[in-house]
Amino acid sequence: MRFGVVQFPGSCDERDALAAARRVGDAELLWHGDADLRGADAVIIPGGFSYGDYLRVGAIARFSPVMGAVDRFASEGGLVLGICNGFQVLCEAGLLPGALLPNTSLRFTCRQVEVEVVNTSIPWTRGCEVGQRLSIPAKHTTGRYWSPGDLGDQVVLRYAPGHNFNGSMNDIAGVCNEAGNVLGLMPHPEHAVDILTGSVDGLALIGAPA
Amino acid sequence: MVGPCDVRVRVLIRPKAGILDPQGQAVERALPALGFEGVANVHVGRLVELDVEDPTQVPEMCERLLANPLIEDFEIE
Amino acid sequence: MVGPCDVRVRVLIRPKAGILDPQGQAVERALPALGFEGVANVHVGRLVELDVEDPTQVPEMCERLLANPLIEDFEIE
Amino acid sequence: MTTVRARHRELGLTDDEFDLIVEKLGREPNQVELAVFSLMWSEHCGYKHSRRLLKTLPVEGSRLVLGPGENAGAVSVGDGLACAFKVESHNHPSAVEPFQGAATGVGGILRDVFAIGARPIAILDSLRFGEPAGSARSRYLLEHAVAGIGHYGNSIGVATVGGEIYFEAPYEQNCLVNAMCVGLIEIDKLIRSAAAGVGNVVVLFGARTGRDGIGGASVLASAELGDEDAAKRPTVQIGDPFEESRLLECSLELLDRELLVALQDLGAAGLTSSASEMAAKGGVGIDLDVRRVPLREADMEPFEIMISESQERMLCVVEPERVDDVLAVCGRWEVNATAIGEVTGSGQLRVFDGHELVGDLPVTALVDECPVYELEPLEPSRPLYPAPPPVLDAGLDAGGTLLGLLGSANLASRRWAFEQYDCVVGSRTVRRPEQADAAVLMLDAGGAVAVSIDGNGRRVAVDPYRGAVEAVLECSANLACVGAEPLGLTNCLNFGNPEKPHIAWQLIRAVAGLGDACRALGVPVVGGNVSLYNEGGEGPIYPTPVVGMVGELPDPTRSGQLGFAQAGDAVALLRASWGPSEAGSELAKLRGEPLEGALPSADLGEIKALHAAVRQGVRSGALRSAHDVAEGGLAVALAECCIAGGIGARVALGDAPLFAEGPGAFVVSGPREALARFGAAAVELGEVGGDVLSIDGELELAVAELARTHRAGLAGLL
Ligand SMILES: Nc1ncnc2c1ncn2[C@@H]1O[C@H](COP(=O)(O)OP(=O)(O)O)[C@@H](O)[C@H]1O
Ligand SMILES: [Mg+2]
Repeated sequence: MRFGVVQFPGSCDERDALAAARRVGDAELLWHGDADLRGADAVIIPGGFSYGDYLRVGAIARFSPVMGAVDRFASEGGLVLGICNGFQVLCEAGLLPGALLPNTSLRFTCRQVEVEVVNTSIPWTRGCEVGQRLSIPAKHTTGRYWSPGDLGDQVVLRYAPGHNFNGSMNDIAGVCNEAGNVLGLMPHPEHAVDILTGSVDGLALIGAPA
Repeated sequence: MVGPCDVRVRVLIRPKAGILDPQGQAVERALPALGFEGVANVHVGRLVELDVEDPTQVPEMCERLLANPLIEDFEIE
Repeated sequence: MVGPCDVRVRVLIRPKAGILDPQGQAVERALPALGFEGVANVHVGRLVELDVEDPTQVPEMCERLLANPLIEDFEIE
Repeated sequence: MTTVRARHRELGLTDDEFDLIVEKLGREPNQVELAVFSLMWSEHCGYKHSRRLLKTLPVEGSRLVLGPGENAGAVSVGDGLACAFKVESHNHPSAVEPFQGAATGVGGILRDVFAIGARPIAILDSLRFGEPAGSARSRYLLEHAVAGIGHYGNSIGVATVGGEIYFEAPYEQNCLVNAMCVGLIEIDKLIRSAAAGVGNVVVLFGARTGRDGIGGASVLASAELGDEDAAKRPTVQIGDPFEESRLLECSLELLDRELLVALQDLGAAGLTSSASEMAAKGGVGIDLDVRRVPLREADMEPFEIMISESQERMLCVVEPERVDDVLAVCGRWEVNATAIGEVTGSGQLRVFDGHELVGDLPVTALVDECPVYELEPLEPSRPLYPAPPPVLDAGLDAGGTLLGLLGSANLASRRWAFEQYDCVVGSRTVRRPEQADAAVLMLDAGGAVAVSIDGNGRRVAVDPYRGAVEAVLECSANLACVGAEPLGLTNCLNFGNPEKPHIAWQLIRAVAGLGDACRALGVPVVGGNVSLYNEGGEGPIYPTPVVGMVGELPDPTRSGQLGFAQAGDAVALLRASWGPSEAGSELAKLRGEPLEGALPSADLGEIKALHAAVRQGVRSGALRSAHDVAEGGLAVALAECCIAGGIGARVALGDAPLFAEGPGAFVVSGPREALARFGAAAVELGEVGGDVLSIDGELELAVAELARTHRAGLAGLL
């Protein structure tokens, strides 16, 4: 299994995502300026503050050359995982439904949260049980998920009761596209791959396709 | 950088009605504490101002970049 | 909540001239790469709209809450 | 002539200093030269009142890699790796505009660390404000400074893993915002800031130059803040973490490809201090053409370009044949880079505006010949500071007093603040805030570093010498609690106006305490920063030496934690030369007692041995929890162990006082037989278990209530 981890100017968690992916397969960084996924089997759009979060989160990064390639890759069924800022970029790019709005607190919040897996039928969650709880850190200012209309089983992850600190609609923490090959979530599974740093639950997601 | 025929364009971007606007609410809550009464319907949005050679580009620029039509309305002046 | 005699006020808040505007700068640098040519002097600010009973209070509201006079200018419409 | 003299006073130079400049130049300085001198000879850059004192601090250590004099210090952490770190203040800018002041403070200390080639892995912040209750200004400063630190650190992807906040009335007008950065670098990749190689090219890269912070170094950092603050406001510097994140990656790639001869950040006094310090360290000259500097605003005058404090800029020296490669790397990171000058053999800093020479300054005069002043200390005969207002009824019983302390501004949980910081990015954070007394960051090759920052100004105000000693001991104790051994120390000396005899006395006594404590522990001072003239209308701040310490532990899986871990474990007090008193304690403060009495004296040798014993106990696993007894005394320490562990304890303290404070004691827990091995140093207090903290049967409080009070304290004040 070969992961490509996209690096935008202002990405923060790309090295962490790279290291996490290397626990379950090969991985390399993909430069935002190259419209080339270098043969990756799965692409991770990492967290951070691409283009400083300026103008609107994910708004500028989504136009970078690499995203054109990601778009084609996804439309051909390629596996894509967007984490935090990566989730925001995928929503801006129209690869995922909905949008992410400022936390109701209007504050950046970094907290270990519990999320519940509600859809295990997609490649990224096939290693999980329905209702399984994962302990994963979340850290963002703009994580309040909103989407018009009902998403049905495109909702993949929900914050466990009491863990939805950003005000997301229906406690939604992660959603997929209709085909199920593209997943976006606000919590950071790449920061839950080592018991020394708090949890290994993130491997259940990142390791699933491998 | 600024060409002779450039036009200054102002784009106002607002949160769509019906979507929670915590920034507006925060301002609305803070004002009375400062002694400002009788304020309502506060909304906070973005202001983008730019010089463009070709103003006909601007609507598309708004649709694709400056605003997110799913959650925001925009107005060009 | 909205009294009969309320006025809708629009406040435009901009980074002060001469003070760094990282957002405007980043957007301006990014635009050509995104296929938007011929754009210059991009500045990103905030838009605050509110209903007020007494519009004469608005300048003080801006000074004290809506804008940060150290680094921002505001314009009331 | 008279106009020039008027001008030099505006710029903060005395008449004598001006005459000295005329003497060094052999003529009157022109405007550019006067501006440059006024900054290089300011307190902030010239260390006019602290240089002699700093020389007394110990800088030797078996692990020392880089001592004071470079942008950051460094100690060896094995495998050819060094840990670089430094703490720096941004007090006055934060008092003027807390969000940007704190944000740019973080940006500045990050640049100091990557200026020597290290990749930043952690940030810590040390903050001081007036009492939040009843002061809207203090709450405003707190909220915006914390938001600013988070904004910058989070956006650039460096974990903010620790810090401290104290609230005391003397900081009301003059808050303190100190930021520490820790980085990692392979020792053979370290780069210095000494310019070298006549004919080499000087390249400025990063943000364009605007009028930010013009006069900042001499006005903001060397003058007391008064009512004329407003006049300083147009010069507020705005931080751009997005620019800095590209600048950081770009700088590290330039070093990785070995394209640079020397590297230096632009901090206080901008190009002026960077260029002259690079030249001075290399014993060379530098020619600069200000016309080539990319500007954000047209029509800037040469002197403005030279002293601008625009953020996110670096200066490097490059061999001519490598300039194109350097510009290419910068281009890839979308970082502006421009050749603006060259290294010369002249020993002069020469400033050109195109072809016109607009300034010609001897580098040694600028950097090494700044006048240094003798302090004239006078010990005050009575307390310099008014007693704090009483807020806690002295008649309260032990339980009520404990809750009062736990919920007080200084002791309440800092969760409200640290949750606004990303503490996990980098995948190294083994101990986060509130899990242990020090943050622990693991290293790729195994092993880990631990970091802590501390400094209690009120105790230093009571006794500058012992208060400063305690700050060092507190950091060392925090490291011991996670199993780490101290390797090096950085410090920031935040004091009032040193020209006042009582302040001079505080400064001298505190630095003496710092030095003695470091010598006793065998920990070198690898760098730091000095911030003087911290005074507002109501007088000076508490004397506040902030100490940051870095240590190492061999096995991160054995990192200590502060919370009680297991029902049935024995609870013990480990102490050496512990003679706590209520002088300068949190209890005394809450009861409104004057800042009088003596802090307990400490036998540094015994305490060093105690720290080693705790460290060994944690490393061996004998101690399942360890927490030092500090603010609030033994009762508060026990409560914190219960809250962090989510479990109660039943203890009897015997003659140990509940709330008195002093160095040299730890609350630890573990298997009874394991604790026995600590011999006479250990006094068994009781046992972990249940959901109540019970002390001598006289104090019985549910852990849930302790936790609620502790958690609500700070959030409740905001
Ligand atoms: N309190 C102190 N203790 C030890 N070293 C200090 C202290 N204050 C300043 N220094 C050292 O003096 C040198 C100059 O400090 P500074 O001007 O703050 O450097 P920079 O401009 O790079 O921030 C640095 O090497 C710094 O470590
Ligand atoms: Mg420096």
